[in-house]
Amino acid sequence: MEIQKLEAVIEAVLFAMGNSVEIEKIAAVIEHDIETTRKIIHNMMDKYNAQDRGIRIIELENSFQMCTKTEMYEYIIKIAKQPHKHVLTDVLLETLSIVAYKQPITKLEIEKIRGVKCDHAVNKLVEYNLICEVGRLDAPGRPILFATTEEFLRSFGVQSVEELPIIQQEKVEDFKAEAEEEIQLKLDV
Amino acid sequence: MEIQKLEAVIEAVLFAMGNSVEIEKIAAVIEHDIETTRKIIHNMMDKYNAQDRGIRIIELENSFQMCTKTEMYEYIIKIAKQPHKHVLTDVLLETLSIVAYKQPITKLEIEKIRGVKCDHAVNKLVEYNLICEVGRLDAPGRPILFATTEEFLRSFGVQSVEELPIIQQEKVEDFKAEAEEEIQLKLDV
Amino acid sequence: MGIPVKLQAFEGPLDLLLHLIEKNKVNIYDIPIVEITKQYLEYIQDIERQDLDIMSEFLVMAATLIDIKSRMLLPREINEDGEEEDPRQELIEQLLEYKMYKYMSFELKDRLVDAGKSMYKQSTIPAEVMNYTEPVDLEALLDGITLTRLHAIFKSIIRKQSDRIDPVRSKFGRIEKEEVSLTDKIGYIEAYANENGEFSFRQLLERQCGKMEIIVTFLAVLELMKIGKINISQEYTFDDILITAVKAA
Repeated sequence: MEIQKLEAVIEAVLFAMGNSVEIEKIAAVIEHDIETTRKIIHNMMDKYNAQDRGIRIIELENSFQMCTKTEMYEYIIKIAKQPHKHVLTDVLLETLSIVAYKQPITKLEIEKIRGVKCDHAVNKLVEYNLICEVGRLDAPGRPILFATTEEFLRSFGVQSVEELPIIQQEKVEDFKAEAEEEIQLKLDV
Repeated sequence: MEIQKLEAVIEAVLFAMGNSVEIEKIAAVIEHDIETTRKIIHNMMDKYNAQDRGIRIIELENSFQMCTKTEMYEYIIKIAKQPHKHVLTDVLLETLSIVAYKQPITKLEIEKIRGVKCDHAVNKLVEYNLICEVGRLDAPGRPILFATTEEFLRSFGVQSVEELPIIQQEKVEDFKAEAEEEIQLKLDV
Repeated sequence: MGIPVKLQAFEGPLDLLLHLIEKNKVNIYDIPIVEITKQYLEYIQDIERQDLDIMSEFLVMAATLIDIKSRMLLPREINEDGEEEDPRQELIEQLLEYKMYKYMSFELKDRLVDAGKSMYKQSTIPAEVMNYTEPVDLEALLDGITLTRLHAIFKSIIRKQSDRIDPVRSKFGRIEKEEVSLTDKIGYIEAYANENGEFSFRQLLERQCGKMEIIVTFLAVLELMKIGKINISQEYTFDDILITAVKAA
């Protein structure tokens, strides 16, 4: 093997192993004696010193390991700590509006209205402190009741949930009648 | 920061993270816009092509990840354990290719193409993290829609689903010609 | 499970059909329906006592083939474009599509093997650093979301919910058991006939309430005639029917 190929193999091996690798093992892979192997690796270590490299090879007793350069620490922390973006998705908004207008409400009731599971959305809203548990329904299984929080009121600038624009029962009936009419019209065509 | 320093940071970040890293995050760390960041990484990818490098950077949708070059496999496997691989049966592969080319797709649509139930295959593929639920179809019963995952792209070595191999028109023509010939033979008998 | 088709590396109808086509060495554009149907049914007989699910799927395919076969015997249907419709077309298209995906799955398999040769590295960043999340900034989170918007969302959900109600099925009442039994009616007419000796069928019907009662009464009369308890006579067509009780000898 050419020297470049040998270096490539060593780089790949150190990368894939992650931990420290004994020089005997590396030597066996590239089919060279230990001294030659060590020389090749030392030469590689010099190359890694270049400005455009973020990783390096360190020597530990008779092993070698690949790791990042110490001066890269601040950047790595920066990327790892990048905030997971919080967004109110449509699903979250829908769930929130149901809780707001139907509170106190159980998960099951929310699911009945939305037609799909809502565990994730409810958990997220609790995490965001927009809704919270307010007790349990006196029904089989004693399901948890959810309601909006003070934080919610503050965020929307209302004093109490009574201030929320109300959907009257008649309004709901209207929607039903409307929907039925629309379908009837379609059937008539 | 100079360009060399930026490259070093990106190399360190990709190395330390191990997993795929979204371009937005990388851009935020090096404090450049996404387009510039992408250009820098693409340029780095060319450099990694060099003879003496054993690692490379791959692109997956909008993320980048560091891994070894495939031709290094035979050397690494001498000392590294074979990473656990799921066995993909023909049935799983067929189902997967239907999802890959028709995504997002419902179970029912897959069944229509394959002519048989596909629950087991779909569940397995979800378990292997090769496909996942991506929403629901706005149709009666609100059936779940499935699409391929990043793990799928990684496992099959493609950058994005747009990059999947396409069946060439000549191939289709070949199929036809072949069959026609067979019929001709039959007629001659 | 030992299902023969499973052993041959395929699982179901389209695979099976492909296999049969290959065996026959014919173009799928010219499926010899009769031959394939025959082989197909042989297959089904082989796996008769096996998995019911697979069985029923096979039957669907067999039924489709027979449907196509019988439609081939009828004059060709003409579609809107004035073209003759080949009943095989749908199946052929389905098969072609399937054949393509099957082919692509082999292409993908090669890539899988190739890409599997890349090795990845575990993250070396401590979990507590990775799991760090910034506290939620509610103001930013709720940016642009007003009460009016929330209200509008709720309204649309309620509307969607009522859309989900099936206007036809939701109006269906309960199915109730009709309380008219044939045995009871036979007993009733027999008693009526013995009491009156001779009476009009029309008068008998007028005493019944509801469609079901009338039908059961008619059935009871037929039954009584059959077992020889009554005789009937009618002078003209559409005239009233006269029922006479047969006096026990």
